[in-house]
Amino acid sequence: MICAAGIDIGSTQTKGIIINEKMEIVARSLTDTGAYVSRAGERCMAEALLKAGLKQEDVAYVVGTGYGRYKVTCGDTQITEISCHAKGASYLFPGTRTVIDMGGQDAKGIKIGEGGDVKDFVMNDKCAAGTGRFLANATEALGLSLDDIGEISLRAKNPVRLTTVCTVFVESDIMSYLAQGKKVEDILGGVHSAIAARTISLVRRVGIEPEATFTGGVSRNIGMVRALEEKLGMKLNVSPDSHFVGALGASIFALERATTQAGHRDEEQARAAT
Amino acid sequence: MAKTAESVKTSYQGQIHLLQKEMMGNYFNQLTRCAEQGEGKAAYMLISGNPVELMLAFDLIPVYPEINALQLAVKKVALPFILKAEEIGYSMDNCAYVKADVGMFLGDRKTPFATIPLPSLILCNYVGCNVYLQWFEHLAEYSDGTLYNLDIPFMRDPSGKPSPEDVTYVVRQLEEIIELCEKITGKKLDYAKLQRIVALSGETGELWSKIKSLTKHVPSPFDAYFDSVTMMAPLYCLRGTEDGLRFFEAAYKEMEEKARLGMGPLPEERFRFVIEGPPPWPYLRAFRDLFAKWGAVAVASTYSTVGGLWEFGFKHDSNRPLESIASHMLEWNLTNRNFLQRYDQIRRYVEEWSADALVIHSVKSCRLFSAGQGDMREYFTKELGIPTLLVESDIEDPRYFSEAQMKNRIDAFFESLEHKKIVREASAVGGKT
Amino acid sequence: MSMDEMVTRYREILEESPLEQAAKWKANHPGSKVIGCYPVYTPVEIIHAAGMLPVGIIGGGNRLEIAHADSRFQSFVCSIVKSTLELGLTGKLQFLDGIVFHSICDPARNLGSVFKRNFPQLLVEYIHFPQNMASPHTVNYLAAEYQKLKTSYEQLAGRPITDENLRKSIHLYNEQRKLMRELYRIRRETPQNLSTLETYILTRIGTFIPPEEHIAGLKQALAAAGQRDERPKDRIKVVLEGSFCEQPPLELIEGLEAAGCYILDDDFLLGWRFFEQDIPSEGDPIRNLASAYINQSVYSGVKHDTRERKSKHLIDKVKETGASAVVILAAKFCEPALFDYALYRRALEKEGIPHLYLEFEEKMWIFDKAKTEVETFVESMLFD
Amino acid sequence: MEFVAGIDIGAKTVKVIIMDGKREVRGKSTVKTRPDFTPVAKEALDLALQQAGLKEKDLSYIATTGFGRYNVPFRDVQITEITCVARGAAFLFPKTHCVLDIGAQSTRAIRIHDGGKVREFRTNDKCAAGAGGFIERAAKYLEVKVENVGDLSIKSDKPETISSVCAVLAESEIINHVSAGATVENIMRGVHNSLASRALALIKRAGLEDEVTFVGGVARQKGMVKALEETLKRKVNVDAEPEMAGALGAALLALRRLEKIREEGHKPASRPESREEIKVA
Ligand SMILES: Nc1ncnc2c1ncn2[C@@H]1O[C@H](COP(=O)(O)OP(=O)(O)O)[C@@H](O)[C@H]1O
Ligand SMILES: Nc1ncnc2c1ncn2[C@@H]1O[C@H](COP(=O)(O)OP(=O)(O)O)[C@@H](O)[C@H]1O
Ligand code: SF4
Ligand code: SF4
Ligand code: SF4
Repeated sequence: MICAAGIDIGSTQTKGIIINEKMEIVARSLTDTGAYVSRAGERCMAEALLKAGLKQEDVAYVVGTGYGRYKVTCGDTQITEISCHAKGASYLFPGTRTVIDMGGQDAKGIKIGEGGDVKDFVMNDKCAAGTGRFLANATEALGLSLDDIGEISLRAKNPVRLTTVCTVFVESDIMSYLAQGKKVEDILGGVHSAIAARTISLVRRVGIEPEATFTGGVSRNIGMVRALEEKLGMKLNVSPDSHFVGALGASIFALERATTQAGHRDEEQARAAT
Repeated sequence: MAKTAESVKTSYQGQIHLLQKEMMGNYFNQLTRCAEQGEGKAAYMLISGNPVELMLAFDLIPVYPEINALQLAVKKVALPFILKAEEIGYSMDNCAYVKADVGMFLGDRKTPFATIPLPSLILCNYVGCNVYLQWFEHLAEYSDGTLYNLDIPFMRDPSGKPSPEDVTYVVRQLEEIIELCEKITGKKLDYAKLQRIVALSGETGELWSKIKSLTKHVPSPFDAYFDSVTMMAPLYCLRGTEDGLRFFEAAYKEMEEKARLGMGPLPEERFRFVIEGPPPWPYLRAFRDLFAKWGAVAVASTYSTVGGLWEFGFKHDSNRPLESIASHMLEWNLTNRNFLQRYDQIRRYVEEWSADALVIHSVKSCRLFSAGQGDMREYFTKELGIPTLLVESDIEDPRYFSEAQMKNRIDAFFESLEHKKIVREASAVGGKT
Repeated sequence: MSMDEMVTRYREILEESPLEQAAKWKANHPGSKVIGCYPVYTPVEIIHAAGMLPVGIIGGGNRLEIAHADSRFQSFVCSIVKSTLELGLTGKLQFLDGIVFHSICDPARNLGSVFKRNFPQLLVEYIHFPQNMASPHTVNYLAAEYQKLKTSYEQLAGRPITDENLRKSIHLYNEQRKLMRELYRIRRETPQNLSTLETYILTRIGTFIPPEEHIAGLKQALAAAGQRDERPKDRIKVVLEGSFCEQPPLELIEGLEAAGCYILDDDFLLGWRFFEQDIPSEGDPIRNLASAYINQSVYSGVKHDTRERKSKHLIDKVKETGASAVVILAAKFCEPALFDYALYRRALEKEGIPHLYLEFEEKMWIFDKAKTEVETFVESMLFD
Repeated sequence: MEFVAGIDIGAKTVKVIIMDGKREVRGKSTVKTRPDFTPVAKEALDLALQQAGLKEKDLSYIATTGFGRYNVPFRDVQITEITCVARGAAFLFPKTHCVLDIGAQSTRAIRIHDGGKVREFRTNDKCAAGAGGFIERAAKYLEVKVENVGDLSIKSDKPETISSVCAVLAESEIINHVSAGATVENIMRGVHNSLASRALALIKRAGLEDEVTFVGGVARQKGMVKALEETLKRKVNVDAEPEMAGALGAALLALRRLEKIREEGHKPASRPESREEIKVA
């Protein structure tokens, strides 16, 4: 059996996926990236192997992706996370034409073709305003946990308006609202709605087609899913594996490489035999 | 998919590179002599569509604050000057070209390449960029120098043609400048000399235009962005001189030879792109390598037309020196043309220079270039279906360059182009068999 | 109507949707046309003389959510450019027949082109305002520019613009500007009787109603202000400078005063009060308009007159009004305003005039930082 | 004896100073800020009163400052943190004419007159982020406690450069340094250097004066003080409890108001000259 792996070292979290020949996921792993980037990749790979009950040699090909893609020590090649998200999303939801990916420091809109090839893409500008980091800072300022904010935000009745979606200054906006006596759910409602608006405006640049898939860590946040859906007026595909889509795409690329390599090997062997 | 050939590095090191170094060295020495020994008088001017011919006719030494700023950035010494300007009240958000130059101007004006002389004339050729007006207004206030605002009506008409009143207005102002220069230098205008200078400019421009059409060859003999900047300095600083003409004769010969031999700046030309926007001077090398890695060559660039647009047929005419200077300023440079004319210029480049893609480098400092480039992207991707990448950094301020982000976008863009190429080639092969 | 009632009503209109007023006007006047005027200055007389309504398109205020325009203009471009485009992209400018832009800065210039591409049915005009004020040839050039505008509007309106009509319009706008000057005079002399917010609202309302109506309103307001007799409070007196194009939110203007300032002069809506003297109505009216721009208009960040320094104008203003400090209130990312600050600061320091530097955005919604800074500034001048 | 309180409701912590009519500090407290400002302020005030052995009714005047200055219903007056910090610093170091305050979210440079009246000031811009919160996040990345950051950074032998203007992007720079094998000491010092150079720019815009006093929680970090001294090319004054300067200034201004109210025109009593005299008894 050929296995292949994708390791997605993101700015915030590192994700790993191992798939088998039939493109079935046999293991997932997730760890914080932290400052020691290559270690995160190694940790992630080791955990995935453990879960799959495999050894490093069992994995025929590894593709590294994400910001730290060149730091994936066991990687055979590197592909940007844009191509990987496209591939992964298209695998999970073959009808996908638009991918909205929200990660720790990036938000992306990707327009894809039938086989998951990238037709066009956009990313937030240099500044990391309005991304997962923004949510994380807001969460911190309110003394809450990331797992809860989505739910809480859904309870907002009068969401506040934020002046800025600057990740750095969201804290002072939140402090101001707290000083004005605003409710936590209304503040969070405002935070989600501001980011949703910004993300949509970003993704609109590539065009939002009817079947859109939401990927990346922020897609685990139900408040954000709802905020996006509401503003877009359409349902989004979200899979329990949405956070792993980049890694999944990478593993699919890895499998493709592994098979062509194996093909080459067979050919060579066949040639050698004659 | 991603080539791991991380190490493809290029830089142009031909004969003209050396010639350029020598000539620019001479030019900067002239500035230093003027500043330190009082040899000659300096006239400050801006790059975009400038009337350098007129200054040369009076033997005034042209000084371009933009070139100062650019050199400071290239030599990686701009930041302290920028910070100095910010200390005295300039904003983070002001054009960093101005800040670097003002920071330098308010000190002893010594730079790693020259000592910059004080101006005898501050000639603000307001060709498009409004920051120009601010910049020279400030320099005039700091130096208490003679400031003349040479107002060039913007090409606001959809036809992109100046009206007769526009031309008259500019010519009248040029005449006023002649009077002013006569006062400053104590010399009368030598009309025949002006004609000779304008004739030299005409020939130089023509050669430049011929050089630029060489990049229509596959492979392109040089990179129309990264290598063009080597030729732009002589074009601006030495236009209208014998030296300048000599430079462009040499350049043309060399490039034509390379085109004939099928040589290009990279071992293999895999992608041809058009690039819009000024370069990130402090990180030019790093930026270039990001493209080189993919075998991507710029075949045309809008930046190389900021000072003048020669490739679409303009030539200085020595029979009508003032009118043709006016026409150059009004009509035949990028900055004085409206944004839609720029779309058109880029579209022509993509078509006539057979490019695969457009790259927009959006710089924070220069809103003249960048404000609205999102709309430009929209036009090229959605209306024309041309693959377009937009990346951001700055022309001068090193604090705005994030290599990791830049690399991510450029890699992803070429990954998708490569995919398209593979599919196209596969179907082409499939079609034949 | 009392002053308070008037201001409250206008404020509601301003906060809700000022442009709807103009759209309503058009609906009530079948066959009429409306021309949008982007800041800073438009020769509205030419539009008015064609029987059309000039309307100030001065951004979208802080209730407009930017959802489309930020894909066209980057994060480092000022708010008004984006909000104006947003208004267009969301169909809120459909009532306009034309719009006019000027060479005030690089983003505004590119915005003109972007409008042209995105709204092909709109007549987009562009005036290149001359920057060589010292040359005798400039008037000819600008008069020709205005003449072109006139021809274009004649076509749009489907009727000629006679000199007679032009003179009438000049006369009318002279009257309107005179009343606004009067309003400013009252506020300057007795700031306790007329707040800056009131002055602003009364001026701003004039950018989207016909001048005749505005004149009537102003007369009423002036009479009401004359009735007031409040006790002056212990506040510092300042001149506000820097908001000639993008306009700060009403809450910010209010907040500045609440923090303890009397604002004696400002440069809000500058283009609508562009002339300190009347424009002569006899002679060639187009030429008069052109010559007024060159010789009679107030200084601003987007005019570069080599004949006299801007910083001198500011210092003179402080001295003439009797203010004790200057608050520079510049629009974030507004290059002209940000550049001017460097010159102003130098001059103010030389003169020993204290100043506070603040940045705003029209889309601002939270004012804590600005308020803290103004409070500190006031504290530093009032407390021992 | 009369007593006043100064309460500073900051982004990170609430600080209280209780002072008597002789300008002696009688009690103080620090409590972490929570989203509900009023009860936190009350809690902190009670702690300080307890230390002073006083009851709330013993207080004649309460001045509040900081982010939540308007959120204390039992205050007599609210004053901005810039005005307060300036007074506090001038009280601690009477010859100072320049104050730098780096708190959790804001950096401020203040030029002052004798006695602490504000002359000119600058606060950090958007996009020039980089205050205490940034250091905390960097510390978290590097897996060190913020209390230890100062001692680590001062040991640096080869500081890394961190040049990005935005705190978010600066974090990516930190990651790059880590993966390039830089030590925690050198990176932390890089962070301090970058904050120091931003502070310098701010100070220069407000006007640099001879004697500089550094206040706010970040002044607790030795490495930051060193970085600042190197950038400014001079020694700077740092108090043992630099984050209290705002509350101290508020208390001083409270007393001043009280005196003004009680005896119009009376001059304030002479100030203690040195730091020793205001130590809690
Ligand atoms: N359980 C969760 N609930 C909500 N949000 C989450 C959760 N886990 C992660 N996130 C969000 O996802 C972001 C990280 O997303 P990811 O796609 O891994 O980014 P990157 O690839 O840049 O590291 C975090 O910043 C956080 O906001
Ligand atoms: N004991 C300490 N050691 C090191 N740094 C500290 C310490 N206490 C506070 N800080 C720093 O000071 C900052 C808080 O400063 P402070 O002046 O209290 O802010 P604020 O007034 O905004 O609440 C924190 O972000 C932290 O970086
Ligand atoms: S805005 Fe652009 S064209 Fe104008 S001075 Fe700056 S860099 Fe040059
Ligand atoms: S606010 Fe300033 S930058 Fe923006 S359009 Fe107006 S003048 Fe131009
Ligand atoms: S500080 Fe905020 S607005 Fe500035 S670049 Fe960073 S995230 Fe963007």
